[in-house]
Amino acid sequence: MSQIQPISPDKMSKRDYYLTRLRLTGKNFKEFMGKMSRNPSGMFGLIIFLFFVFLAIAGPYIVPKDPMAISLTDRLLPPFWMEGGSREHLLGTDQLGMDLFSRIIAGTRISLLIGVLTVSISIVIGTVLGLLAGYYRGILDTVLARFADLLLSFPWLIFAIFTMAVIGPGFYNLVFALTFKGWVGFFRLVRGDVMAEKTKEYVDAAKALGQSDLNIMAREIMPNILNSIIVLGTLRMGFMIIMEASLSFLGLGIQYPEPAWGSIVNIGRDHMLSAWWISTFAGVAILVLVLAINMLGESLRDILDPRLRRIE
Amino acid sequence: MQLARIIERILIAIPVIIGIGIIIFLIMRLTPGDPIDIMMGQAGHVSEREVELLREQWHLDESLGVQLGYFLKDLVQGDMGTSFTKGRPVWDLIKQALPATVELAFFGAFFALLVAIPIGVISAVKQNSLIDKISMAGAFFGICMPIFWLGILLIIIFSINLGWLPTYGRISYDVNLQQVTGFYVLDSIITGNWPALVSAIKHLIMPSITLGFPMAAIVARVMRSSMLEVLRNDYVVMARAKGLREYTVIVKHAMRNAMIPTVTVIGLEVGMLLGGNMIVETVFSWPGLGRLVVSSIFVRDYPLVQGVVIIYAFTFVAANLIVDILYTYLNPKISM
Amino acid sequence: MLLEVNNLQTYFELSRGTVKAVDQVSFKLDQGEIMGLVGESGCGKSMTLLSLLRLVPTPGKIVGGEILFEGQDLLKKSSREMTKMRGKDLAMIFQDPMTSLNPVFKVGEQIRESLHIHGYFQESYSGGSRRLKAEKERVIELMEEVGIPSPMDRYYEYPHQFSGGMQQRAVIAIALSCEPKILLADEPTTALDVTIQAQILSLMEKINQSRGMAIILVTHDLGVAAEFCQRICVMYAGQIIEQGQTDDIIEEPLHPYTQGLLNSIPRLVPDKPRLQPIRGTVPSLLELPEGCNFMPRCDRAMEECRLPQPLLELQNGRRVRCVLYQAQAKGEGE
Amino acid sequence: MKKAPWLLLVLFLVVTLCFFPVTGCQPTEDPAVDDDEVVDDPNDVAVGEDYTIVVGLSQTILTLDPANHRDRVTETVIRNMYDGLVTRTPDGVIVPEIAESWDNPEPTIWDFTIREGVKFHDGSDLTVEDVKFTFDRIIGEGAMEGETSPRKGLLGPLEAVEIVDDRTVRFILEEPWPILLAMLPHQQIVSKAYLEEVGSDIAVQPMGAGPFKFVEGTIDDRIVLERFDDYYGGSPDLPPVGPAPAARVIFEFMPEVSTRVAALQGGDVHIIHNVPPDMVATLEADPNVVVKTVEGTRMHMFEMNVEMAPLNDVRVRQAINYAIDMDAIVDNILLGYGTTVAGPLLPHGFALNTDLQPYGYDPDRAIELLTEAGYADGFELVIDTEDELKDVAYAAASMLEAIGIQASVRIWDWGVLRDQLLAGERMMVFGNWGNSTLDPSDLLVPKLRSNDRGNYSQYANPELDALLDAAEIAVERDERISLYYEAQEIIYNDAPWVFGYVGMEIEACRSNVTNWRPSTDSRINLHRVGLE
Repeated sequence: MSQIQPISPDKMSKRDYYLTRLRLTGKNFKEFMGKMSRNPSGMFGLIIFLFFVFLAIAGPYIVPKDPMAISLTDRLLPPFWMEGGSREHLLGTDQLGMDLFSRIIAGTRISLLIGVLTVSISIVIGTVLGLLAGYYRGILDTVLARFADLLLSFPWLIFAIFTMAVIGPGFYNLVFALTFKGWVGFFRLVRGDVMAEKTKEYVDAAKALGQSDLNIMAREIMPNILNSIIVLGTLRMGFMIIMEASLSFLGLGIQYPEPAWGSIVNIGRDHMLSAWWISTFAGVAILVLVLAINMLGESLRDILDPRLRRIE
Repeated sequence: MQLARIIERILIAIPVIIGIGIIIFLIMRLTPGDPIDIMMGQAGHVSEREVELLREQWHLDESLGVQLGYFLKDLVQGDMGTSFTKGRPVWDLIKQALPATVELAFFGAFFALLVAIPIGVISAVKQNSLIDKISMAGAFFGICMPIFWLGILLIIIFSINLGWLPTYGRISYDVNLQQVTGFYVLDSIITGNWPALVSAIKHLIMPSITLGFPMAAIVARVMRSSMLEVLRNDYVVMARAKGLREYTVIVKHAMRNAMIPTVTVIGLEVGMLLGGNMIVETVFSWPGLGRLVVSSIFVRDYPLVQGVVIIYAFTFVAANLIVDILYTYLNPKISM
Repeated sequence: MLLEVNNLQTYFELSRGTVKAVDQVSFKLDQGEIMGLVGESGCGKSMTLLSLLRLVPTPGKIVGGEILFEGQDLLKKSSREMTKMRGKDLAMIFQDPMTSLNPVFKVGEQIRESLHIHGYFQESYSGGSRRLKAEKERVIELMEEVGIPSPMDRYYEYPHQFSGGMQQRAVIAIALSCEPKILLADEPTTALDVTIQAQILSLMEKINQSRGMAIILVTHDLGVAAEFCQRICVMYAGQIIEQGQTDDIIEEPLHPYTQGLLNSIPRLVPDKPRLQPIRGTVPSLLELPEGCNFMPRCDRAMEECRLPQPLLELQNGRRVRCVLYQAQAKGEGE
Repeated sequence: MKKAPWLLLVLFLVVTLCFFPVTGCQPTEDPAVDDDEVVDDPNDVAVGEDYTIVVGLSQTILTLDPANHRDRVTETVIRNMYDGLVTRTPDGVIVPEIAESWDNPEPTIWDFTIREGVKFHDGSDLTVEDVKFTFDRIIGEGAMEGETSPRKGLLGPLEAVEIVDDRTVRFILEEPWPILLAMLPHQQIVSKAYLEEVGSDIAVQPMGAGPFKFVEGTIDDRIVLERFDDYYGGSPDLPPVGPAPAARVIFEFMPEVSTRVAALQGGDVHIIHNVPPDMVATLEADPNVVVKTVEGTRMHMFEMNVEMAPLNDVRVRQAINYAIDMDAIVDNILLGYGTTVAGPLLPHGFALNTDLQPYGYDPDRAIELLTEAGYADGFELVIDTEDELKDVAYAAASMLEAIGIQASVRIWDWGVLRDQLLAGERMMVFGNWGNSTLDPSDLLVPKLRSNDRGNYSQYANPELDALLDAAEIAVERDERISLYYEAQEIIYNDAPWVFGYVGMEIEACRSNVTNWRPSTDSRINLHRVGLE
C-alpha cells in the first residue's frame, strides 16, 4: 500500500470541493478566452455563430415579413438592387410570393435547432453508452461496438436518405434519422478515452478510496474527456446542418413552406433560369453558418484538444 | 501473410453486409403505404384478384420474419427481386445504371485526388506561403460547402450563363458512341471515337467536380498535415543529405510516407462520395444508381431501393477492403 | 586544408526576434582528421553541421561567412552543384538511427539509392539490369564492411526489422557508399546502448583509418569526444568558445564553461573532487546577454564581460572566447 | 489558414454575384396565350432528310413493353414505335390507324377491319392474329408472361377478341361500353411471333409497327429510334401519310425543369413538354424557340371528405368553394394557362352542362355559410397534395385562412396518400384526374360513384350512382348527354369537390421544328414532325 494518499474530493467538504472546481474552471475559462482572443479565425467564427444564434432567437421579432405569408401578386420578385425589385423584399420573393429575406432569417432557427438538438442528443447517448462500454467492457461493449461498426459501414448520407424516405419527412423524424447514426462518433471517442483514462493512476486512487463507479465516471473521467466531446460536438454540428440541408433539398427533410434553407434551395432549382436568387441566398446562408461553426470548432480543437487534430 | 490478411478482411466483411441488409429490410418494411397501390398508379383499373396475385408474388401477405427469410435467401442467391414500378429484375436495372455511377464516382475521386494530393504536398512544402493559405482556405470551403448548392451554382454559371458545359446526361446523342463496356470515356477510347470522348468528358466535368470537391478538401488537408509531420522526420533530412534532388525527396521519400494516413482517410471518404453521388446524380440528371434510388424512394419501390442501397453499402465495404490492402502495401510495418 | 569555415552565421528570423543558432563559427579540418564539436543540446552544434550541407531548415538562413571545401566556397555554389556534392563529398549521419531510415523502403534499396543517384557504375554498365546488379553487389560489400551480418538477406528487410545498432550501421553504410571526404556525425551514438555505442565508435574509427576520411563528430559527451577526437571545439549558445587539441583541453581547460563541463562529468577515478555542476540553465537563444553569452552563469564574471567577446588566438592552435585570456592572446582574435 | 477563409468567401460571393444578373432580369411580360395560329402545311415536310429530332421528357420511363405500365410519358415513347387500332388527332378526335374501319352491330360487339400492308419492323406482316394476341395478352389473367397486365383496367368490360376472317377481328364486351373507341388509342399492337420468341425481353428490345424502330437506349438514360422505311403510313386522317420525315428520334429524360428549358434554348433538344407557366416568358423571348399550348385533359380539383365533420355539411363545402379564388390561382400561378371549371367536367369535354355557373370568389358569402353551419370561428383543415401541385394547395390554404379556416398543407408521396384517401382518413386532397377520352364516364364513375376506385371524397349518392350506371350502358348519345347533365347538377349542388381548373399543356420546340403541336392527351407523336 502506498503511504501517500492523494487528496480526493471525498476528503474535502462538498463545498470546498466545488469551490476548487469552480476556481479551476474560472481560471481555465480566463485562459481559454485569452487563447481564443489570440485566434482571429476562431473569434470570427464565434462572432458569426453568435450572430446566427441571435437571429435564431430574435428571428420572429425582427423579420420584416411573415416568412410563410403567400402573396400571389408578388411572385418571383428579384432582389431590391435589380430592376423590378423593391425594398419591400430585400432579397426578392419565391414562386408563392414569400419574402426570401424573412425566410432565410427564419430558417436560421431550424438549421441551428437541428444542429444543436442532433448533436446534444448524440452526445448524451454516445457519452453514456461510451462510458458504460469503455468502463465495464464485457458483452455490452462487444454488442455496442459491433453495432457501431455496422452503422459506420453505412455511408452517412445514404443512411439518412434511406431512413428519412422510410419514416417520412418532418422535424422530429429528421432529428431521429440524424441521431440514429450520430451517436456513434461520440460513443467511439468516449469509449476510447475511457479505456485510456481507466488505466491512469488517479482512477486507481479513486477506486482504492472506495468511490463508486458512477462517481469515478462522472467526477474523475468525464472532466478529462469533456474537451474532446466539446470539440467533436462543435465540428459535428456543422456537418449535421449540411446533412439537414441536403435532406431538405431532396425533399426528405423539412418540408416546404417551412423556411428551411435546404428546401429553399430545392424550390429555387425549378426557377434557376428565371429566379436565380432563391437558391443562391439560401445556399450562401448555409455556407456562412457552417463556415463559422467549423472555424470555431477548429479553433476550439487547437486550443482545447490538439490531439484531436488527426480527426478530420 | 498478406493473402491470409486479405481473406480475413473479406470474411469480416460478409456479416457486415448481411447486417446492413437486415437493417435495410427492417427500416423499409416499417413504412406506411401499400406498394401495390403505388405500382398501379392513381388511375388504375385494378381488380382485387390482380392485387392478390401480386401480393402473393412478393410475399407481402406473410409476416415480417418470413419476408426477411425470403429476402436473405434471395440476397445470398444474388436475387434482389423485381422492381415494383418497372416490372424488371432489380439486378438488371442496377446493372444498367451501374456503369454511369461507377464512371462518375471514379472521375469524382480521380479529380479529388488529382487536385488534393498535389495541393496537400505543395501546401506542406511551402507552409504558410500564399499558395498554402489559399489552398487551405479553399479546402475549408470544401468542407463547409453543401454540394447540392455547389452543383446548382456551377450549372447557373457554366451552363446557363456561359453555355460552356452541358447540364444533363452523360454524352450527347450525335456522337454515335458504340457501347462496349458502358463506361463512355473508355468506350470512346476503345472505339477511337474522339468526338464521343470530348463529349463524355464535357459531360463529366461539372458532376465530377461537384462530387469530388468535399473529398478533395478533406484529402488535401490530411495530406498537408501528414506531409508536415513527415517532413519533420530525420529520414527526410537524411534523404537530402544523401544528395537527392528536392523533388525526389518530396515525391519519393516524403509522399510515400504521408500517403499512409491519407489512404485511411480516403477510404472513409468513399462513404461521402457515395452519399454525394445520390445528390449529384439528382442535380445533374445523371442516369445512374443515385438517381434511380432517389426516384424509387418517392414511389416506395421496395426491392429497387433495397437493392441499390445494398449495392452502395457493399461498395463502401469493398472500397474499405481495398484501402486496407493498399494500406498494407504502403506500410511495411503492417504486412508482417 | 580540407575544410575551412570562417565566421559562419546561421540565423532564424522568428516573429519574436532573431535566433543566432550559429554565430561566428570558425574552424578548420584537415584530411583524415577527427574533430569533435561539443556542447549542451541546443547550443547550435547540429545546426552547424546542417549549415555545412546547406540544409538549414526554414525559417533558418545562412546569413554570413564562408565554407571553403577544398578551397571552394560552398555558399557560392548553385543549389544543383550543392545537391551533387551532398552524399558524395560530405555525408552525414544522424542522432537517432530509428528515424533516419525511411520506414517504407527496404534498407538495401536505401543504400543503393545513394550509389545510384551519384552515378556509380553509370559508365561501366549502361544497361539497367546489369547496373542494378553491380550496385547491389556493392551495397552488400558495404553492409559487410559496416558489420551487418548476413547482408544478402538483410538487404531486403525494412528498417523496423533492424535493431538500433544495426540501423545505425546501415546509416553509416549509406554515408560511406560514395566515399565522401568528410563524414558529419551528429551524435551518432546518443540514442544507443552503451555497448553498442562503443561498437559504432570503433567502426567509425576503423573507417577513418582505413579510408582516411575526415570526421566531424558532434556530441554532448566530452568523454566520448576526448577518447575519439584529435581536436575539440566547445560550443556554447551558438558560438565556439574554446578550440584546441583534445589533450590540451582535457588537461587544461581555459574557458570557465569548459571547466564546468569537465567538472560535471562523473569520474570513476576516486581522487577527483566531487561533481561541480554549472549553476543555472542554458539560456534561451532569444534572450542572450549583450556581451559574453556565458556571463550569467559564470563564477568569474566581471564588468568587462558585458562587452562582446572575440575568439582569442592562443599558442598551439588554441582559441578561447574569454576575457580572462586577453593578456595571453597573440593578437586581437582573427 | 487564419484569415484566409473569410476573405475568400467574400471574393467567392463577389465573383458569383457578378455572373448572375446576366439572366437575372427577364422582364415579366404579359403572358399572352400562344394560340398557335400558324398551321404548318403538312405536305411541306421533306421525307428522307437525315435529321434527328430530340425530345426532352420530364421523367424517366418505366418500361418499353406496351402492356406493362400505367404511365403517360412511357406511353408517349412507346407510341412512336407501335401503332394502335385507332389513334387520336392532337385535338382529341378518334381516327383509324391500323384498323381501316369499324362497325358496332350490337352495343356489346365491335368489328374492326385491319388495314392491308401493315408491316412490323422485322418485315413481317401485321395480321389479325397479332391483334387478337395483343388484346389477349392485356385482358387475360397472367397472360403477360405469367403476370397480369396493369393495362387490363383500361379495357373495361372487354371480354374476348375473336378472329372473324383474315381482315376482321371482333371485340366482345360484357356490357355496353360507349367509350371503347376512345380508350383504344392507349393500346398498341405487338407481334405475336416476336413476343413468343423474346418474351419479357420486349421490355428492352421493343418491336412494333409504328413509324420508328428501336435502335438503342435504356429507360433511365435515353431512347434512340430510327425511321422505319417500310412504314405503312399511319392514319390517312393525319396527313402526310408515309414514312416519317425524321431519320432519327431521341428521347432524353430531363426531370429538371431548368435543364429542359436550358437544353431547348441551347439547341440540344428540339421539343420539350411540361413547361411551367413561369418559364413561358423566358422562352418566348428567345427567337429560336416557339411555345405551343393546347387545352389539357387533366381535371384539377380539391376533393373533400364528405364523411368527415365539418366537411359533411354541404354549406361548409360550398363555403370553401366560395372562399378559394380559383381565377386568381389560374391567373397568378398558372399565369393564365388554364381554364377554371364550374362543375366536375372538362370545359371542352363531352356532355358539359353549360347551365352551371362557377361558384366564384365570394368570401362574404363563404363566411355567411360557415356561420350558418355553426363554424363562424373556423376549424382546422389539412389539405393533402403531392409535391408538383403544392403551389396551388398553399395558395388555396392561405385563402381559406382569410375566412378563418386554419388550413395547412401536407405533401405526400402519392402511394402513401392513396391508401388513406380511399379509407376516408384524410379531410381534403388536391389532385388531378386524367380524362383524355373527354368522356364523363372516365371521370365521374371512378371519382364519384359510391366506393369506386378513385372516390377520395367518399361521396355516396344512390341517385347519382343510378344516373352514372345508366349512362355507362346507354347507347344513344342524347340520352347520355341528358343523364350526365343531371349528374353534373347534383354534383355541383352537393359540392363534394372544390371545382378547380384544367391546365393547358404547355410545350415548346425550336422554331425550325415543323408540323408539330401538342396533343390534348399530352402524347408527343413524332411521325409527321420534321425540321427546316
